[in-house]
Amino acid sequence: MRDRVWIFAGLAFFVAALTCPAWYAVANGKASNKSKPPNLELPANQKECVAPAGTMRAAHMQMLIQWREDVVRHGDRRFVAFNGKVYEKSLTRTCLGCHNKEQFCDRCHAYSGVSDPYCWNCHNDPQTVAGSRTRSTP
Amino acid sequence: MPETLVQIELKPPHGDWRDSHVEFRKGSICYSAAPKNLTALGLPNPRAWQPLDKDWKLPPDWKRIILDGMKERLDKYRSFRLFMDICVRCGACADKCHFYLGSSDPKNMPVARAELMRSIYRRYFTLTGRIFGKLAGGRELTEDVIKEWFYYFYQCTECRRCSVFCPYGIDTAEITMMGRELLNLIGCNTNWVLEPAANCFRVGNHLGIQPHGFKDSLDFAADEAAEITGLDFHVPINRKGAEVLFVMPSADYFGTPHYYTLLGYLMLFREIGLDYTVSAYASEGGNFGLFSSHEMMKRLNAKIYEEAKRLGVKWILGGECGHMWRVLHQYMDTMNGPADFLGVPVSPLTGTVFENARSTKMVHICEFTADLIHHGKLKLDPRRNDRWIATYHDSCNPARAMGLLEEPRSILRAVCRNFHEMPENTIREQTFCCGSGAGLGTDENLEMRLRGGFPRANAVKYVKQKHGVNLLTCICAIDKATLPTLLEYWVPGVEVAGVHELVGNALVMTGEKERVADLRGEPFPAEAYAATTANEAGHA
Amino acid sequence: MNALYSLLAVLALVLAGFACGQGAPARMVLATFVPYAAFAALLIGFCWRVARWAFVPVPFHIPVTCGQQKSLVWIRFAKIDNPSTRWGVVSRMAAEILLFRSLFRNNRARLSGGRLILGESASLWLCSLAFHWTLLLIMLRHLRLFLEPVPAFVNALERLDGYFQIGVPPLYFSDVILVSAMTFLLFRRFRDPALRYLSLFSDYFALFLLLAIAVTGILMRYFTRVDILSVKQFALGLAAFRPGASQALSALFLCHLLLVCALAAYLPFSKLMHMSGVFLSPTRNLANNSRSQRHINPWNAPVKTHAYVEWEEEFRDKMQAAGIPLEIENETEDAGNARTN
Amino acid sequence: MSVSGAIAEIVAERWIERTLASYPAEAHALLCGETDPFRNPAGHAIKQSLTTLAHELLGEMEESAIATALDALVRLRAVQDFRPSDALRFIFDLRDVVVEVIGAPPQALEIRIDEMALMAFDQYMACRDQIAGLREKELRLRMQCAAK
Repeated sequence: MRDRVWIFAGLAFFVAALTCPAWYAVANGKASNKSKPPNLELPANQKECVAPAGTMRAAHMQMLIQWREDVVRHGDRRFVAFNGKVYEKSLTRTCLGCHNKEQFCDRCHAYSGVSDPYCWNCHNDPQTVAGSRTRSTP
Repeated sequence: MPETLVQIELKPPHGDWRDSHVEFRKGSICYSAAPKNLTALGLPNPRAWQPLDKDWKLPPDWKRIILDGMKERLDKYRSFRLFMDICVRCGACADKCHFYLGSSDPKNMPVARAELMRSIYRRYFTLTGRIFGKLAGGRELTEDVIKEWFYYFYQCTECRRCSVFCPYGIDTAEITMMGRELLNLIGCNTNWVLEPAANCFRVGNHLGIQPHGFKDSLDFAADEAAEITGLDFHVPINRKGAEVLFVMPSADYFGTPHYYTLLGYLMLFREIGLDYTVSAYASEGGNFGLFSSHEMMKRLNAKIYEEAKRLGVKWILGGECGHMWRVLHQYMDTMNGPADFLGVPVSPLTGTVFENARSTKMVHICEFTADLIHHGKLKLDPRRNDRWIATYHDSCNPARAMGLLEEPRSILRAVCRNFHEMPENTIREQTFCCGSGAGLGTDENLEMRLRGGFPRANAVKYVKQKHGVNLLTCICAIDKATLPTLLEYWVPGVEVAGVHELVGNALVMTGEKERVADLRGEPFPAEAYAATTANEAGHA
Repeated sequence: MNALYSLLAVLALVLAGFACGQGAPARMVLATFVPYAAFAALLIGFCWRVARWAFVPVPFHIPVTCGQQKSLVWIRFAKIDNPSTRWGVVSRMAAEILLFRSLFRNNRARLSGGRLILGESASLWLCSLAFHWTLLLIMLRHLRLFLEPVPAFVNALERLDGYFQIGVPPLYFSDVILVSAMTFLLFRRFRDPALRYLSLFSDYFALFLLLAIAVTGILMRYFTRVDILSVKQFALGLAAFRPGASQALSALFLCHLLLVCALAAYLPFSKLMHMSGVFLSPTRNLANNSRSQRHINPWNAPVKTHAYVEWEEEFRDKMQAAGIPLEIENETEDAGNARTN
Repeated sequence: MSVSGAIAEIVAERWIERTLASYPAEAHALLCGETDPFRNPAGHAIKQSLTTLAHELLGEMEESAIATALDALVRLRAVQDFRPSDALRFIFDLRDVVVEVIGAPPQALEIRIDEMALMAFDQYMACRDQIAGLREKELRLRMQCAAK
């Protein structure tokens, strides 16, 4: 008899845990906004990327790894895109030349819960670096 | 000329376990209960029949009775409903059953035994089973299923070893108990369970020994104890106002080697001057109701508290017994309590308050004696047991329903000098059953018992070869009754004794005469005898 | 046979998932209606099952004790394996649920040179433990799709799981462990004749279904790729009760979704309820204190007993002759006989 | 008889296999696989006995060793669910095993197998007699108690 309290408390906990996404959405308010993908800042100077947007979304990490292999191991820096355009295989210069790390990469990564990729172990974000450099050298 | 005279018959693959077919063979089944015993207990469908018969003379609406009975029990016992629901058939229990190890019959795997019941549960009590039937693991309830239940539920000793290994604690004993209750509803019971139950109910003990016979037995024991020690013994019966009511399994006063244990008790009580009484009304601690139904258990158990109240004792002491203690420890207070007319047990010699028996007010004799020995209240001469090289068999129920593991061991270490444990995975909570408990310990079932007792005997054989063990001590009346037979077959040369028999041997009583022989009448080893005499001299 | 049927059942589900991925109306049904129906079945079914157990009383106090009881103060007792208090029970249950204590007993673990050596039978314990823990980890990791913003612990788990950053996207160890453990459990059922003999349709079905879910998930992550933004959008939409399936969701994803829904809906009707049942098991969740505290049976059945008075009536003469004291003396007989004490 | 220990080993192994096949397939994994003598007492007894017997038959033929090993096995099979013929069939299986391993058995071995079969028959009967005796003894004890 007395154990029913415990059983139903446990059951309530389980149900709460199972339905947590709904509660979370309510608690964080404005569910309508939250369910939309983050507002990504697209480059102002370019209309298209090195591959179609769908491919880039799903497989940009593999492309970046491929680029790294080509450049570091084989010294191959030339990338011919799907539309025939030629790009330099470079995260800092090509990707970050157009995209803003904070407004583009990080936002989307945070949204989809992908923890920091190890790109930034070696690479600098040119914009932050540029900013700090201007400050440090008057 | 045939190729082979006896056609080679390869074991047929068992295929689907749901195809129920059992071949009953003499020697490995218990016979049905005599109608007079059913009548005496008011149980349904008394009739003359045998499991070997083709027609079991079930009542016409037996199927409805079984299903109604199942429904009732599913609503009354959470254990039953839960254990029907949550088994995942991981197989951890499979090789834990002594009957499976001894017989290799796959339906003796605990999970398979339970599936015999579960398949019916699924078919008639679950949504998926009702819709999908066989695909959902269900099967139709037929007379063959009933026969199979009878065969396999009277082939489980409710020892609970499998439950120790189950990740969900599924206890096959619970399922067996339910199975037997259901079989009882349609009058399928065994005589070895019901006759003792009927006797216990009417007369007070399982052989139906009447009060005067009971007194004779105890007087005889008292005389024998007197002869051994040269002191006077008197066993009080139904004495009002005693401090302690002593309840023992009835085998202790008519079975051998139980009888030597009784001598041990009597000598212990005489030596410490315990103010006790035994009762002719509650003259049986062992509870054959446990092997039949919860109701029967309660009916038989009720006598103990009723008698304690009538006699006005302060608390109750219980003798060495296995299933008896399962009932006393886990069921008695719930069924027939509260025992508020009794006091919390206190050892009159050491002043130890038995806090663990605060509510039930019933203490196990091993707890009591271990406490006495620990406080040095007994003068013991372990050399008197030098003829024995002992091992200790944890009786299932004290081990797995109470956890009474160290008390008997501490007694044994004090009263004998040669003590060796059996291998680790055959003792304590992993102890192997004797294969004869729960109402299977009858001679007609001997072959099944020999199979079931094989794993235990195997461990005994090991210590016999390794350490020369020649005595198996235990604290269960069924063990004492059935293990001598099993050991005679499997490990000849090992005897069986109760722990208190060795206590009785080692106990140096105040003013006792020179003891030359142990309780069995065997002379003490010469060296020990000399030492005892010297002790005696010093004592005087 | 059981194995074959259950494999077919799971394959049918997989095919249905792919088929649904093709047509727009089917996609709509699968993405909007099915998840809610399955989730409702899970919630209601689960609660119903647990409530059914909860409303059945525990009439008797029947713990299985696996160690020394608490009796005399000078005897060390097994606090966890034979608990005497509520906290002892909590530890016993924790060991049972978190570490599969009872299953571990199965092993012949021994200490050799300071190292714990496990026998071969450890595989069942080890694999089930690995399987259950990684399953939990994987489910928690999926929260990143259902919660916005993503809680820090979910990110931490993800980092931990892909700690060695093998490959891109980083290989989750939980995926590897889960699939291998499940494969082992499945093969065990096939290989061991005793288990094969016992296994039912539902035993294989649960394994095949989970395996199919794992495989579709792994395919999506490492091989065919999926647009994680649309997936998250979809998941958040479900959580906020505004379902909608974007065209970017692949057929494989819908297949994964259907399998998960099937599992959720199936769970309350299956042996998978052991996840809640284990908490309720009366042989484990009761303290071994039945002699020090009275356990109440709510329906304590009234029974016909053989009262002392009736008994004495029956054996009066014999008792008198044997000199056993009587409760009610025959006035004609010598009353002193019974009052010797 | 000059057969190397290695051959006796192989014979024993195959013999064990054949004998275990007389048990239900479901119990097979346990009987063969589990090595702990206390978790698998029956399998252990079968393996031990047959190994000893194979070595003795192909080697020294020491009577006491054979008697002990045979007793352990026959004692077990006498209580298990076998017809008498099935219970002792394992001995005759040895002939097939030997043929498989070393070709046609020498006359001496044939005689030894027959000899062992007769020994086993004696022991089987002794076991069954003992069971009958034990049953009678239990019954007598029960009657005695009841009479008391």
